[in-house]
Amino acid sequence: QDAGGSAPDLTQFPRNETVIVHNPEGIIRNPAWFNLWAVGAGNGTSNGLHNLTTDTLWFIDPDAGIEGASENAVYNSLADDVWQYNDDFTEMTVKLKKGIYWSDGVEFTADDVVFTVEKQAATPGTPYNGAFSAQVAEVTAPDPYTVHFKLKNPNSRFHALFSVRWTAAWIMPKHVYENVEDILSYDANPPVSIGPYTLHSFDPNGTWYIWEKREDWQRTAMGMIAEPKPRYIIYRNNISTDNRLIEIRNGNLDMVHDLTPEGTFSVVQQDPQIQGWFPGFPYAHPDPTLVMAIFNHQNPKFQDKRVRWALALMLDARAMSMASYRGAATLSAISVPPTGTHPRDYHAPLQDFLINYEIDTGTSKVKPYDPNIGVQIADMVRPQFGDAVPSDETAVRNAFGYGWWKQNIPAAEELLTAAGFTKNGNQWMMPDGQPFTFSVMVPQEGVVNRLGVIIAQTWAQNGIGATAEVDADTWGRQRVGNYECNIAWAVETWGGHPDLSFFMDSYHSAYVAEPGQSQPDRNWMRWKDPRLDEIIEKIRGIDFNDPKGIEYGHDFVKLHLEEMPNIPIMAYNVFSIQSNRFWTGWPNAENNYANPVTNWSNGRYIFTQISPVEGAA
Amino acid sequence: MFAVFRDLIRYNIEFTIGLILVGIMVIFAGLSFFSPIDPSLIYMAIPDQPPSAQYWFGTNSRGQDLFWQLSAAFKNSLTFGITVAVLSRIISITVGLAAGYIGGWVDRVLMFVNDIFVAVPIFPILVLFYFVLRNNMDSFTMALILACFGWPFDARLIRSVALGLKHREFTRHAVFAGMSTRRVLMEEHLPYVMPIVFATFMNNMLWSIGMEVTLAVLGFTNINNPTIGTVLYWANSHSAMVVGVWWWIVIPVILIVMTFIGLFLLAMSMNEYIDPRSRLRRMGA
Amino acid sequence: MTLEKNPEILKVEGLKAYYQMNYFGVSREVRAVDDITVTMRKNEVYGIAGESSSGKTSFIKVLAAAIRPPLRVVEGTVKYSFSSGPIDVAHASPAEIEAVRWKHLSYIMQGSMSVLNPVRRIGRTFQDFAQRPLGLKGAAFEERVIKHLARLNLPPDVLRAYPHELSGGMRQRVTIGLATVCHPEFIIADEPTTALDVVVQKEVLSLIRDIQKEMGASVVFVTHDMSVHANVADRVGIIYAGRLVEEGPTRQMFFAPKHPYTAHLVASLPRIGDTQQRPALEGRPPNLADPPQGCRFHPRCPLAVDKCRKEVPPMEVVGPDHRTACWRWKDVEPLVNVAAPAGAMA
Amino acid sequence: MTTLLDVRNVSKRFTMGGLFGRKTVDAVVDASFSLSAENPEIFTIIGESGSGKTTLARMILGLEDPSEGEILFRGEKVDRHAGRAERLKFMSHVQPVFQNPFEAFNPLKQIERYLESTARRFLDTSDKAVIDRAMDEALQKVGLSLKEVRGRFPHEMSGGQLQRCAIARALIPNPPLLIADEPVSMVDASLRMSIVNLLKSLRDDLKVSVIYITHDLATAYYISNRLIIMQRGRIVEMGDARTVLDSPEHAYSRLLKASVLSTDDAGDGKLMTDPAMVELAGSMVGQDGELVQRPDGRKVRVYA
Amino acid sequence: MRGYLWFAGKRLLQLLAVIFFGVSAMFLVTYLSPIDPVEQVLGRLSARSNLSPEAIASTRIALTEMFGTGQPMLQQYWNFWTRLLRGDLGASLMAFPTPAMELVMRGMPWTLGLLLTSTLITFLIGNLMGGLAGYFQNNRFFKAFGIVTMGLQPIPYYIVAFIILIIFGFLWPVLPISGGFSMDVRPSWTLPFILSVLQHSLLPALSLVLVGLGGWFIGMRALVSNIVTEDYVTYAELAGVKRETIVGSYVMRNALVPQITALAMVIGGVFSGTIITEQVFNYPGMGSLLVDAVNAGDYSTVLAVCTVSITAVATAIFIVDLLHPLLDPRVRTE
Ligand SMILES: Nc1ncnc2c1ncn2[C@@H]1O[C@H](COP(=O)(O)OP(=O)(O)OP(=O)(O)O)[C@@H](O)[C@H]1O
Ligand SMILES: Nc1ncnc2c1ncn2[C@@H]1O[C@H](COP(=O)(O)OP(=O)(O)OP(=O)(O)O)[C@@H](O)[C@H]1O
Ligand SMILES: [Mg+2]
Ligand SMILES: [Mg+2]
Repeated sequence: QDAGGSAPDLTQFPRNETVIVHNPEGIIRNPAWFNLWAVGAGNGTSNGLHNLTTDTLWFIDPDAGIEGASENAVYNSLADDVWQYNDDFTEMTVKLKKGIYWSDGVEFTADDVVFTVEKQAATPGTPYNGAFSAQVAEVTAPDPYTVHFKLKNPNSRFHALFSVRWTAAWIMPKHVYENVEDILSYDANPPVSIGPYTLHSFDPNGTWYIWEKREDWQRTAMGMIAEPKPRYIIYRNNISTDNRLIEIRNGNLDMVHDLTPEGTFSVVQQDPQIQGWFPGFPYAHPDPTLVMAIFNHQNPKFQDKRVRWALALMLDARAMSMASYRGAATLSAISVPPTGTHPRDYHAPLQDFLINYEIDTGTSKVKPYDPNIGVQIADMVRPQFGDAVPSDETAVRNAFGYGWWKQNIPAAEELLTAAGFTKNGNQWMMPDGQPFTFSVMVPQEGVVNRLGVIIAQTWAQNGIGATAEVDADTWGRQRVGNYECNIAWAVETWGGHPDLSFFMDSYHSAYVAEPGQSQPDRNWMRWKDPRLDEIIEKIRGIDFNDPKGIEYGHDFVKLHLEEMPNIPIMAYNVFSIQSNRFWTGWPNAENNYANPVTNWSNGRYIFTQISPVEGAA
Repeated sequence: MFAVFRDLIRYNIEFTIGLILVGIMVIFAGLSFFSPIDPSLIYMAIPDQPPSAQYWFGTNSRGQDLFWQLSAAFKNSLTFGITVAVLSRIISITVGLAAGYIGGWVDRVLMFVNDIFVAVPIFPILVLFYFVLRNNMDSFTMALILACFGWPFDARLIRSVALGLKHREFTRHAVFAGMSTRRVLMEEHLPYVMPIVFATFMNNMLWSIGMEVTLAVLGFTNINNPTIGTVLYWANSHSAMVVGVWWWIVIPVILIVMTFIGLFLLAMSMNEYIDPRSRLRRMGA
Repeated sequence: MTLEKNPEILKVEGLKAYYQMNYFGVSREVRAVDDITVTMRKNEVYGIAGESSSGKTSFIKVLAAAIRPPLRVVEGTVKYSFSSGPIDVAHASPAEIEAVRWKHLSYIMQGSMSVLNPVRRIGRTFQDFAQRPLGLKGAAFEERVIKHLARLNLPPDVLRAYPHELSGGMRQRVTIGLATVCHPEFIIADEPTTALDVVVQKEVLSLIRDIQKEMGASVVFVTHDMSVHANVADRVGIIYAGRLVEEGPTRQMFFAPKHPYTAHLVASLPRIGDTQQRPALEGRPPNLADPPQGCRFHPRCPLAVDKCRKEVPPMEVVGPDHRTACWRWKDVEPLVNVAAPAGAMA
Repeated sequence: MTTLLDVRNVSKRFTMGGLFGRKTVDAVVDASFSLSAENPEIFTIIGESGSGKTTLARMILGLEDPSEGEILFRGEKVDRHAGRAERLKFMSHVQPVFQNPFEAFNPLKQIERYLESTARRFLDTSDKAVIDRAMDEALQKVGLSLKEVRGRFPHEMSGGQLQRCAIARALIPNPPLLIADEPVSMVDASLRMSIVNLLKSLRDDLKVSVIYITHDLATAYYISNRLIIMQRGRIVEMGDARTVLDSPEHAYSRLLKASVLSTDDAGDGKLMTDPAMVELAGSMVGQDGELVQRPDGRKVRVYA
Repeated sequence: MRGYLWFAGKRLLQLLAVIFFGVSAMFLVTYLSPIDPVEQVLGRLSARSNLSPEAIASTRIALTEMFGTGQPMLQQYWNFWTRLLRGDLGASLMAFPTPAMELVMRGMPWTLGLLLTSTLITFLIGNLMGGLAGYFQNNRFFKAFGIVTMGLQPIPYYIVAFIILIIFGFLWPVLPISGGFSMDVRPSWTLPFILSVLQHSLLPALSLVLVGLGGWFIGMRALVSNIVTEDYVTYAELAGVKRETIVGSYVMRNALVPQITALAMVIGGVFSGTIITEQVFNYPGMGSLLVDAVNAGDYSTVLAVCTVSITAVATAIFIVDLLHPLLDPRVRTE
């Protein structure tokens, strides 16, 4: 069909020069604000601003990274090399690239980095104020292309602050901000860019932004990797799901961040030019976040690990996969997401361990793991999707996961009985004689919501008084521990790199808050274990790239299995799709050079790899 | 009474159709009491089955038999809508008639309160209640809140009619016939506003059900409680229309349209019954 | 009087108009107009009198083609012969009736207090009613209306007033103005002066009379007030229980009635100075849903004989223009207190 | 002698109008009269259309507050805002017949409700048979019957029928004071006489005082004891009915009498009034003047 | 005139009181809301970057200080009114430190433009058809129209909007389906911009009109069915007054007063009414602002929207009350 007449009417922006990207942020409330260094200014970030105009020292891709330009998914961006620590991790030195210029022609130097750190350390309300003021003792620029950090305490992961997974500490243009009195009320319109694009125009209502390639794009870190192809990049946000579907088919979008599973299945079937991450089912891209059932360990109901295991064994992986993703889930039985390079580092090596893993229910010993769940799910969806469903075993594993616990109600009941629970009719009673009931908090929408509903239902069908409770503010509630069981994720990783400190460091018992108090990110279950602290401290003592990191990671996985503090279920799969109508060369499972999710800043490398379709526009 | 009913059916095809439509819907919603399956359970049937002999209304993508799902949803939503409409009708009729008839400071105070309720935006309040009550925010609580906000529009409308009635001679006549204020309002003035009451009853039901749908679509209700709103919420979050599971949306829409056309026809014919003069008008066809 | 020579403008034949209700469990038939035959002539004022609820308004509604359910014309014809052509309004199509309304046939409804749109200025109402039939616009129209209002003793200001700002008498005059401004050939008026005080009543009546004379129109008007008929009508028809019982030239009706009911009506009219009770009719008006057999007046008639109870008396011509429906019309005497001036019986 | 009703220097002014131009209407100006409790009488009010008769009646009924002056019924102020019990007591003593019968009944409701409610409330009974009997009796007095009225809606009745229903209703509580606002305007002469006679017998037999508002000078002459004549809000003449009507003194009163149509010259079409009289009466509108007592007991408004 | 001013003055006092109580009620509501704006900001911040627990804790302190959300309620209430009286509604908490009013004013023209026009169109068509249907009760066309609108009205708005989106955005893509104007025009008072705005508002407006008709229709029909039996209507009919005049100036004109009051209330209430429209058509406006603000715990913005909305509704009613004597000449301003 013809796109004539439907928005955007892009006479000025020929499609062979323009890429249109969907930004999942809602309406941008402060559209004319481009200062990224004021927290909560309500501005857009993944509207192209942080994707195209910012930069920092390193990028770590959630997927493999572009071959040749990255190593172990790590890109040196403004930095010329990887981080250099001293032996006790109290100092870090960085070499910077030369020949990089801000879009207003000023050269980027070590002074900008020093300014970034010092200014934010001194200004409460900037995003890295807490991080810098707590950690950095001194930052200096021995020469214009070297930065030297002295830290207050040893920290082997300090470079993470300057390593982009989604965002990181973006470097400020010193020559702009040093003249601003109060940087928190400075809107930076138009922004000075250190990326290959500058602002062309934007919607005063905050729903689209147009960026134009810099003349001197070569003088940017990204330009030094390869030329970004599109002359214009348009970011559009706040487009409802149905709207997105129509717009991508009408040719008014090239990249969609996310869709419903059903929407994706239908659009890829109807439009051969549209692709997902996997060439066939399940199409979705697995995010380096792991969706799980999180128990509140400060609630007496969940303090016995046998109860937690019992709850895990009651679940039916196939039902969860079907209900949440219609089968398009990538399962994980262990506390590491089955994404990026993790299957290589964790899932595959631990497969045998899992197959032989045995638990003692108190009555019997069972081997709960089922390595064939993926195949079963593939078989379940094959009637509907036919050839689109892979049949090759490796492909099935990559797409559907390495396996999960087999639903085992008798074992679960034995565990509960061992924990002192009794069954009264079809209702389990706690040792204190009260019925075992709790609410399962689920977010308002999306697959996680669907997942939570089926989980609660499965438990309820097995005599647990679990009810799904939908809440708009799950984030706030999990932070203050105001929930019993929560379907969310407490694990996030770099994705492309095996290091687990991204989430694990915050699991240290020193950070566990008192009930009712605010818990810092990720250890939402408030799990405390001296053995865990020990692993965390060991990881802190080694370098990011130290091979021992994987070993300690395995230790963590095993400890987690023993305790089952939360039930890992599946990767947070995102239905990112791209259209090959005007542009091709998008990343996918076979050519997994980048994460296709549009709001993560790493996605910027995609623009160097795509090319316009001949004669399409 | 029976004769009235018989004549309504005999002479008023609208009444008959309306009665049949509403009757069907009442029976349909009532069936949910005999539902063989718990409508909140998912994956109890094969998903995405189009309507068939086995599944009259098909199944949805959550593996629910839509017949029973919708039966429960209509029971809940209609009960909800009727609760809101009845409660807010009671308030708006009382306030409207009293303010119009009694006048003076009673009128001023009532209209002052009325204005506040009209002016205060309901959406943030509903969301707040939702945030505070969370699981305890059942549909009855929500109905109470909506009822509190559903009356002022209509109260004003009714008041403006009542103001005119106040000065009519028959009102004074009724007073001298010893009728109490309550009787004057309920028996003399109420019939006059009945057409408005019927009209606003439906509008109010639609408004409250629509409000429920909006809140559900935005996720500010308990989406596991089957209602028209949550049915649509789920259909939408499964892209039902796009994917071709049209029956998930089309059937509830047909049912709700049937319900309200039925109510509309009933209201129309009831107006005729209440106002003997308009009966005559239609006889002049 | 040479009324016979005037051509007929309205011929009502065997008119039966009933209220028929059968709805919501109630069924009822009220024979409000039961077999009336009458003719009216050009340039004539015809007064219709009768007891309350005898069917005057109902009859007039049929004449005015204001037949709405539950009123139905069951039988008979109501033929007008207007300058534009003949029309039977009891059976004509709405469009045909529309064509003669106001231009040829106008109607002053009972209860003229509420016939004016409360939110419309009188001037606009005039435009609504008269602009089309008159075919005038703008200033010419306004001039015509103002002139007409002046005839009715109404100042031009009235055009800018709302109905509620006018007194009852003024409103009544406005209604008359509305009905006459187009110079219709036939004017129907239902109790046009009932709500007015005697001073205004007289004024209004003389207006109607004057306008009628001036335009050469025919007027039918209803009132139960015999003294009004006495002074305005050329002929008077008496309706009793849905039937025309007597009609004749006004003078004859008053001084030589040929129906006991007419005699009664005339005699019971109170006058200033009365201190004694006048002879009032015994009994109550008949219920039209269930009228008496034979002559409907017989239960109350002093002259009633057996025949009256069984047979319906036919209309008999008893003099020039004078007809009556009474078996015993020859025995009817004017009742007491009616002083007939000399020569009236001639 | 105790007074039943005492109207003291009562005036009523209405304000009306839109956004800007507002008008005031003096509906009643400084009206005073009283009725005695011992000698029930028929007190007639005659006057122009719009001269304030209905307004005066309304104020007596406590439906409208006087702008000035006060009205006492049996020594107590008639107060629109009095408590319900007091108002009910008042209503059981004073009953109205409203002027426009088409307006006096709710068109959506059956007529008998009004009668029934009156009977129930003021006869203080809920016995169906008693109520029905009371209703039927009252209707019979005005030439109707319960059978005819039962189940009927106002639009199914003729004007006269409605008017009679209204009178019947007012009679049910046997009130000592009846305020009848043009109660017979829509009935024919014969029926009118019987209703007027009914009023008369109420006075004579049941000691009911009646305020009788009418345009009909003949019945006024026939039954009333005293009358007042009003012109544009003001009482212009007041006194014994026959004295006044036999020889009216005020110009308007004379015009009124002269305007009464007679049947004496039926068919002659004489409708002229002496223009000079009209002029003279008209010239007095709006003038203040003063009510002056005449030797024959009447009061007449004279102008300076 | 003096009486009228007196009435207007009293009414004005009532207006002010309504605004005061309404806004205070909303203040209480927002105060009671358990959502903490600081946590919302922190949530967004920590989701995107890898911040240590210490860093998050110190940011929390800084934000609480900046937002002033830690103060006792009466203090906040006092601050709120003193600021409001100076015309300042405070800084938005989700777009700190941008004034909340700026966010409101950005959405307002769109919301007002879309809703005022569609409400007026709906009002006109709905009342016209309702009036006609009430007058010509046996007319087939109006009966059918009534059933169609009554059939449309109960369809949840979301579905109607969605179907319009599919029809005009996909099956027959003739109209833009998202945004307030197209990307290659700049906001200005130029023809291309205005045309673009009109073009973009067509679908949202159409959806609003379609679902809004029924309410007015049925309301007007009910009012009219009372009026057609009045004598003045009958009389005008008997006089052969043109049907249009009877329907318009006799029947509907008399039914208009309550409908205009309702219109005032609806027009005043448009501010919160378009959440779904804005979502489906990606249209700028205040509805989604309110949802976002509530979700983000941005109480300044919630209060700013509420204050504007309350003031608008109360003022609209006030104006209609003042105009009442004009609309209905019989009204007396006692
Ligand atoms: N709409 C109606 N439905 C049923 N009966 C009616 C209706 N209108 C009038 N009637 C009855 O028809 C009879 C004649 O009524 P009509 O109004 O013609 O009397 P009328 O002679 O004009 O009396 P009046 O002088 O009191 O106005 C009465 O018995 C009345 O009750
Ligand atoms: N509620 C009111 N508001 C404003 N003016 C009124 C009101 N009621 C009466 N008036 C005016 O007061 C004056 C007296 O009216 P009232 O009804 O008392 O006259 P009336 O003597 O009963 O006349 P009629 O013989 O026509 O019944 C009239 O000019 C009338 O317009
Ligand atoms: Mg009549
Ligand atoms: Mg009067």
